[in-house]
Amino acid sequence: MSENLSGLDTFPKLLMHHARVRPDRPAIREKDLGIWQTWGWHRLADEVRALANGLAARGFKRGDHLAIVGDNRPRVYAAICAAQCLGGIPVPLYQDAIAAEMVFPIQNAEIEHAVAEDQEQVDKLLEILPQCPSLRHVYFDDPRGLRNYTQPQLMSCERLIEVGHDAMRRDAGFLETEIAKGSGADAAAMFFTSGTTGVPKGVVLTHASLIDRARAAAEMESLSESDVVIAYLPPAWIGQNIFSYAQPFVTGYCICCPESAETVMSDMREIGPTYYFAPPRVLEALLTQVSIRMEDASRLKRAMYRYFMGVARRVGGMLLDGKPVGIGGRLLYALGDLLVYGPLRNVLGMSRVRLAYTAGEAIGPDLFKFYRSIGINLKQLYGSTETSVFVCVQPNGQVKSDTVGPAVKGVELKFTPERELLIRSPGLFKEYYKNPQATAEAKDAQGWFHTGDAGYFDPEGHVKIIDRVKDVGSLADGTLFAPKYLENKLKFFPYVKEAVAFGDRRDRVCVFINMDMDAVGNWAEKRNLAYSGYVDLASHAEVYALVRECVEQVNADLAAEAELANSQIHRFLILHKELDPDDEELTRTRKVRRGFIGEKYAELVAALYDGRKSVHVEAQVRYEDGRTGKISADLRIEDARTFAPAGAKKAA
Amino acid sequence: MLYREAGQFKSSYAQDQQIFPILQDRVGVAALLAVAFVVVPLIGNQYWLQAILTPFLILSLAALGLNILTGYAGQLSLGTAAFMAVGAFMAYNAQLRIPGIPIIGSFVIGGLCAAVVGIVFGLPSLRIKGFYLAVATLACQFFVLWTINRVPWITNNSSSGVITAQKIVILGYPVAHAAGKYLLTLAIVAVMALLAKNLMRSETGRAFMAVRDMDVAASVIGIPMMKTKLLAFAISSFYCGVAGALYAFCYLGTVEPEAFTLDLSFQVLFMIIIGGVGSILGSFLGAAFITLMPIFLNTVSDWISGTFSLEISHALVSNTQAIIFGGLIIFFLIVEPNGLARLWQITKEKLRLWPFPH
Amino acid sequence: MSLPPPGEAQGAAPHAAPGGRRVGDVVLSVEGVSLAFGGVKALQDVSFDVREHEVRAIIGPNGAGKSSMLNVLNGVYHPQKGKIRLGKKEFTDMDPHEAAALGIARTFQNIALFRGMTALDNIMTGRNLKMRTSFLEQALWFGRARSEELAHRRAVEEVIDFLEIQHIRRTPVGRLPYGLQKRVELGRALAAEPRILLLDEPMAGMNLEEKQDMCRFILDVNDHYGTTIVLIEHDMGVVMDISDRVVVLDYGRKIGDGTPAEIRGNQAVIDAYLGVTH
Amino acid sequence: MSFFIEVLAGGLLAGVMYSLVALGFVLIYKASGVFNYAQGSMVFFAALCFVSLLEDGINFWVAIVITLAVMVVLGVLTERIVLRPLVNQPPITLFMATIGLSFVLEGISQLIWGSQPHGLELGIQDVPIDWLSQKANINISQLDFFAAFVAGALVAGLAVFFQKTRIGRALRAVADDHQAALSIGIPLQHIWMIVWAVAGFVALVAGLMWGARNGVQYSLTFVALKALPVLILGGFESIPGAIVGGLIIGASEKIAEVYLGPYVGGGIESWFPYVLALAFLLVRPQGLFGEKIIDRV
Repeated sequence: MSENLSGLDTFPKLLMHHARVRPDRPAIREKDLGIWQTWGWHRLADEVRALANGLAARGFKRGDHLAIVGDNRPRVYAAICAAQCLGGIPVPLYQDAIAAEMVFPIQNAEIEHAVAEDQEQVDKLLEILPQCPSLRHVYFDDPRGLRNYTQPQLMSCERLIEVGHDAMRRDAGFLETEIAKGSGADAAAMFFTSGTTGVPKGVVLTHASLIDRARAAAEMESLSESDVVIAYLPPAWIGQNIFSYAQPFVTGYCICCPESAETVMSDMREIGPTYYFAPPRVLEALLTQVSIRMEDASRLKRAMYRYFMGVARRVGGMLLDGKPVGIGGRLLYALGDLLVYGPLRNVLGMSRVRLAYTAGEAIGPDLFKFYRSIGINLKQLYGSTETSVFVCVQPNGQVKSDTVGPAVKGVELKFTPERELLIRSPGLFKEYYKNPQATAEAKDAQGWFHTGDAGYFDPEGHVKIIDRVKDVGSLADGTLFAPKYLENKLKFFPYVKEAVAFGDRRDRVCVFINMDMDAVGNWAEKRNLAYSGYVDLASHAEVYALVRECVEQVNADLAAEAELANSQIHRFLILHKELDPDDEELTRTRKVRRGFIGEKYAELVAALYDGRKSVHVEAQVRYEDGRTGKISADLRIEDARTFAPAGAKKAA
Repeated sequence: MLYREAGQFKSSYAQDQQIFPILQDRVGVAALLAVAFVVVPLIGNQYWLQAILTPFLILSLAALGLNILTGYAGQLSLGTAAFMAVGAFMAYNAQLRIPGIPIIGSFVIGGLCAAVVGIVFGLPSLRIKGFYLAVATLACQFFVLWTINRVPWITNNSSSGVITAQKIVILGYPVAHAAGKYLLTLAIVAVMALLAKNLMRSETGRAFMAVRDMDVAASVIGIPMMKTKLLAFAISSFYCGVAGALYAFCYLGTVEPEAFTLDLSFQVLFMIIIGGVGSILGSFLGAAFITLMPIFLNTVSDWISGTFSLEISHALVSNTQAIIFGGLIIFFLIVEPNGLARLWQITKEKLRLWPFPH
Repeated sequence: MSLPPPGEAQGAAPHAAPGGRRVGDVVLSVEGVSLAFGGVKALQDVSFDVREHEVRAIIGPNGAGKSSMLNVLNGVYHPQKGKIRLGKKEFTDMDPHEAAALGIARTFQNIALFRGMTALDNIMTGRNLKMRTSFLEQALWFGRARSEELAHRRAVEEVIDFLEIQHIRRTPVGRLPYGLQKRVELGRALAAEPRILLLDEPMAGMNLEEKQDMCRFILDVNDHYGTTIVLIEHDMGVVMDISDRVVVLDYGRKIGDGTPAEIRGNQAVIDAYLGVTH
Repeated sequence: MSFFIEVLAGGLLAGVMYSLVALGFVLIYKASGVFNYAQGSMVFFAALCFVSLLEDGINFWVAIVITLAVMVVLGVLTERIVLRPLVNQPPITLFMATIGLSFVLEGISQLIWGSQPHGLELGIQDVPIDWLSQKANINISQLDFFAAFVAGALVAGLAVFFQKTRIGRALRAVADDHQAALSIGIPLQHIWMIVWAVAGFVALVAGLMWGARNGVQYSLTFVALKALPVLILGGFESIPGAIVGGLIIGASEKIAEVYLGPYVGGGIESWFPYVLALAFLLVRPQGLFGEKIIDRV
């Protein structure tokens, strides 16, 4: 970013700046009525002005909160900025949330004004009116189906804009002064962290923090006004807000809103973004789609695909990292790029992607490497709502599948003895809204934010997140034990569906394994192994061998990591049943409840540690049809090869 | 495979409605035109330009005309050659009788006369459909040739009915060489193809197709049957007429009515069937196929006689050609009833989705 | 077809009693119409009227002459007796495209789309009556023809958006599933911005979900554009739900006419259906 | 007066010949909805085959039988190779296929038997019937008369075939609707083969008659063009239509040629039949014997 943005300490000021210096550069596009309707920065600024004046005329004051619920649409982002112009605080809510989930935020922030995308959202807000007496104005963007709604609270955005124009005619200077009043220290937005545990918390972020982080990352990746982003994740999620609001406002690039959730794929292909974010599950889904579609291809094509993907696995990543590659490899890759990678990037809509991020959960190495090998610069980052996202980012050329990279400029990191990651950064949140106690817990006197994530620095100083602190234990010898980390490593194998690792305060690590019925089933059919069901299949020696390979592969990796070399898996067994939320073995979000399982299957755990070769189980199982039955089986327990930390590389 | 469309998005209906929405296509077409206009005249020899490319272009234009009528408006016609004849002889008369008229002008007049004849013989289409109409258009075929033979004025009293097309002069420059005639034809064909494409992608074209696909529904949404059908005949005949004029002036030179027999009508009909009914591109592909195949067969037979040094009687050659020709047509109809244009379309789709099959 | 600004809300919320919408005076009336094919009497002395903005249903057992009635209304069939009054004009018979010019659009019982064309082009044809440029201008494309074409494209996109068929815009209708074809056909009719919309069994052969969608669309059309709707439908539930008044035909004769409630109580109708649930 | 009768009679007799060819078209169109443009070529093929056999000194009747066999085989092959793969294609496609077929047939026939014209002797002179010319001073060629007679016989035969025989009924059923035909229990393919065989037979007869009249040469293929106006007039699907249409066309054509031709410079028989048929259609679009179709919507 060549231009000087100093003094532009709020988003509205940035907007007006862009409206001046690049009035006709596209600011935001939306696929509507069959084409990409485009707003330049000037147009966007006008929209914002009108909305802001309208809101003010309708009684929206400095410090008020504006609830915004809807999918990615130009108006939604315009509304966010309009609120900020008036010194108000936009509160984006998840558009897929049920009405009840909206009650708390609205009550919590005593919200009077709300902008809703369409009938669906309006209905939700009207539904909770009784619980939210404060909510007095609801503005809707898409009038479809709302013509007969007579509630006094309702008003269309068109109308609001007219009101705004009238107001401007009366007092043209009003808004400029309002914008001028704003300062970086003001709250810029409030994001409610999804309340999986306890009540949601409203994370308050200031203009300064958001702008600082957005700019730091933008400079690091040298984003410019020529970049293009497709906005397809919920605007209420901090990440989407950073990528499609904060960063475009500091760099002046263009964001594109898809026509609908169903058309994201094709819309992305049309737009061809240069800057792309996707959580691992999305990347996973894309890859699966690719594999499935390739299945139907002619034999020749499949062979070609397989061959060149092999080439890509060998040299693709290295080329992307600028590592030396032999001329032969380069030529082959070039050919592959013409025949496979290029077309593939094209159909995925990633031809022009020069920077892609993934984050949120651990990503499987194969998945991660696939995208990099076909020439997409996919990188991991680490951050959270409280930190305005950018804490760690993998710099170009230093990309690894199992770290999140070093700290971004301006961020201080340290680990507590308990290995908890602490952060101090200009991007840190101001407070949890109306929750000083929680704020104090999260942010200590010296301004360190306690992430609750456990990890450590790897040799290159990259941060490696292994688990939540509360789950991290230590082995008898005091070395680190991170069950979730092991379990994830195992789950990255297609044959492993769930894994439960034990070892806290024990001398060594042992695991339960849930094999993936579909994957192993197919595998068995290919080798025409006959089996009657899960239990039977699980008991096959071949299956055990298959799983053992996975376990030993994990051990090999672990041996390479000084910190974790001791948590190599010594013994494992394949459970006689699939872990099931209905049996309270998993949470509804399919997280293993380690403690509960430990108690429920105490017998098996004991067997793992007392060296028995097999153990008899009798268990209640609930079948798909809801009937319950008893099964009794002898589960075999096997040892897995472990590796000496030194010799790890050779053995692996 | 070579299609890389990511990032080619449309932010206005103008972009979205253009003839070649995909960049790669635009580039390809531009290149093709460049070759046709510049490279070919430079490297093409007399024989190719005069005996192959020029007639190919002219017949493409005729096929295009027929395609407008049969492919788009769904009115089967066997009278193409007659419309071409009208164009040829009227253009001749225009040159002959209107002093100082530019050659293009007389081509247009030829086309317009053909259009009038087309409208007259299109009238039955208001009452009858399908093969009845097809046979009706045969009436046109025979009547027109008969008239040309019988009315001395048309052939300027030439006893044999043979006329000799005047020299082509454009802005004072005589166009005598094969290359010149080729370029003239190419220019006219290119422009008229563009006009046809525009027409077919606007209201008129949609009206034609509506009438073709379901005439009752068409009239229910307010499309006037009579106007639409007659317009289709008029436009189609105009194209055939101009093609006929070119046939006379740029290809044959001396023309007799028998140059425009039913066989020619069928030949053009073959072109659109092989090339693809209801496709501008198809008209060209079909014309290429039909004009090039006999040449190909000739070369093959020459090659055979040459290599095996055995005497092949002309009758033998021509008959074998007829058989192979007919056979190929049947073969084509069986393997791809929708014509070469469809084949191209399928290939293109595959290339766009590469490496995926669908 | 820009949507009138909301706020001045009028009409009824879906599936509520259609009281709110202001039903105007008679726009279309049929007087003593009789129609016969050879010996077959399709319609005998049928009379009824249609009021502005209302949803008017024509019901009756199979072969009651419902479709024939519709075909008379837009000039596909010419009745031997009787006349049709449309606004101030009066016809003994008119041609389909005259009817179209007078603002009558319709859909067909067995879909009558142009199978060779894409959904978009099909709907575009619905606007042919609004196109002014000559074919010569169209051939040249630039200037008026182009701007006209693009303007109409936009209008058609509104319809596509309204019917939620963006994803099939470029698909040849021949390849579309039945339900979507019905929608495209409705779109083609809507594109003409008709005053009166004739729907011939718009929900025939649809599954429940598709029916609900179609109901929603019909009501939205009636509500958004204030279009007067005359529909034939077999599904009694649907008819009673969405129509303001119902005409009942049986063997080409009118045997009932009134609000759904009245029709339910009408003995003649009950006899005609003999409790047969359609 | 007698001259007029002579013209009229001549026309009618010629008309019967037209009907003969038209019949071939109708048979196939009726049963398989194919407008078989190759009919003319089949006529040429049959005639050429037969005459060559004769010239090779083969007995007349043997030659007939052999040719008939050839024609049947030809018909069957056509159905199998050309039309079966094209089933369910639009009519125009089938039509085009038959045009292709005509190329093939003409090519083959000339390849085998050469393209030089042959005379064909059926033992009947092309001279006026004496007693007619003496009694009424009307000159009508024996040959024409004989041809007309044969044609008539053939038509009668076909009529019987269609009315009485099981296959004939099946054929009619097919014409009405294919399902019905299937229900009769005769596979469509068989029916179509039979039809093509029959068409081949008709072609043979037409070939003989026309060959005897104008000599066996390439121009024989053009008799198809003569039959087309008959078809639009009589309808593609109506056998009686073909007959009556043929008569009307034949007669009016001759009369027009004789009484109108001189004023416009003659040679009008190339187009007059078409214009006549057209004029007729404009008055009565459904043709002679077709009944009016109201398109239901």
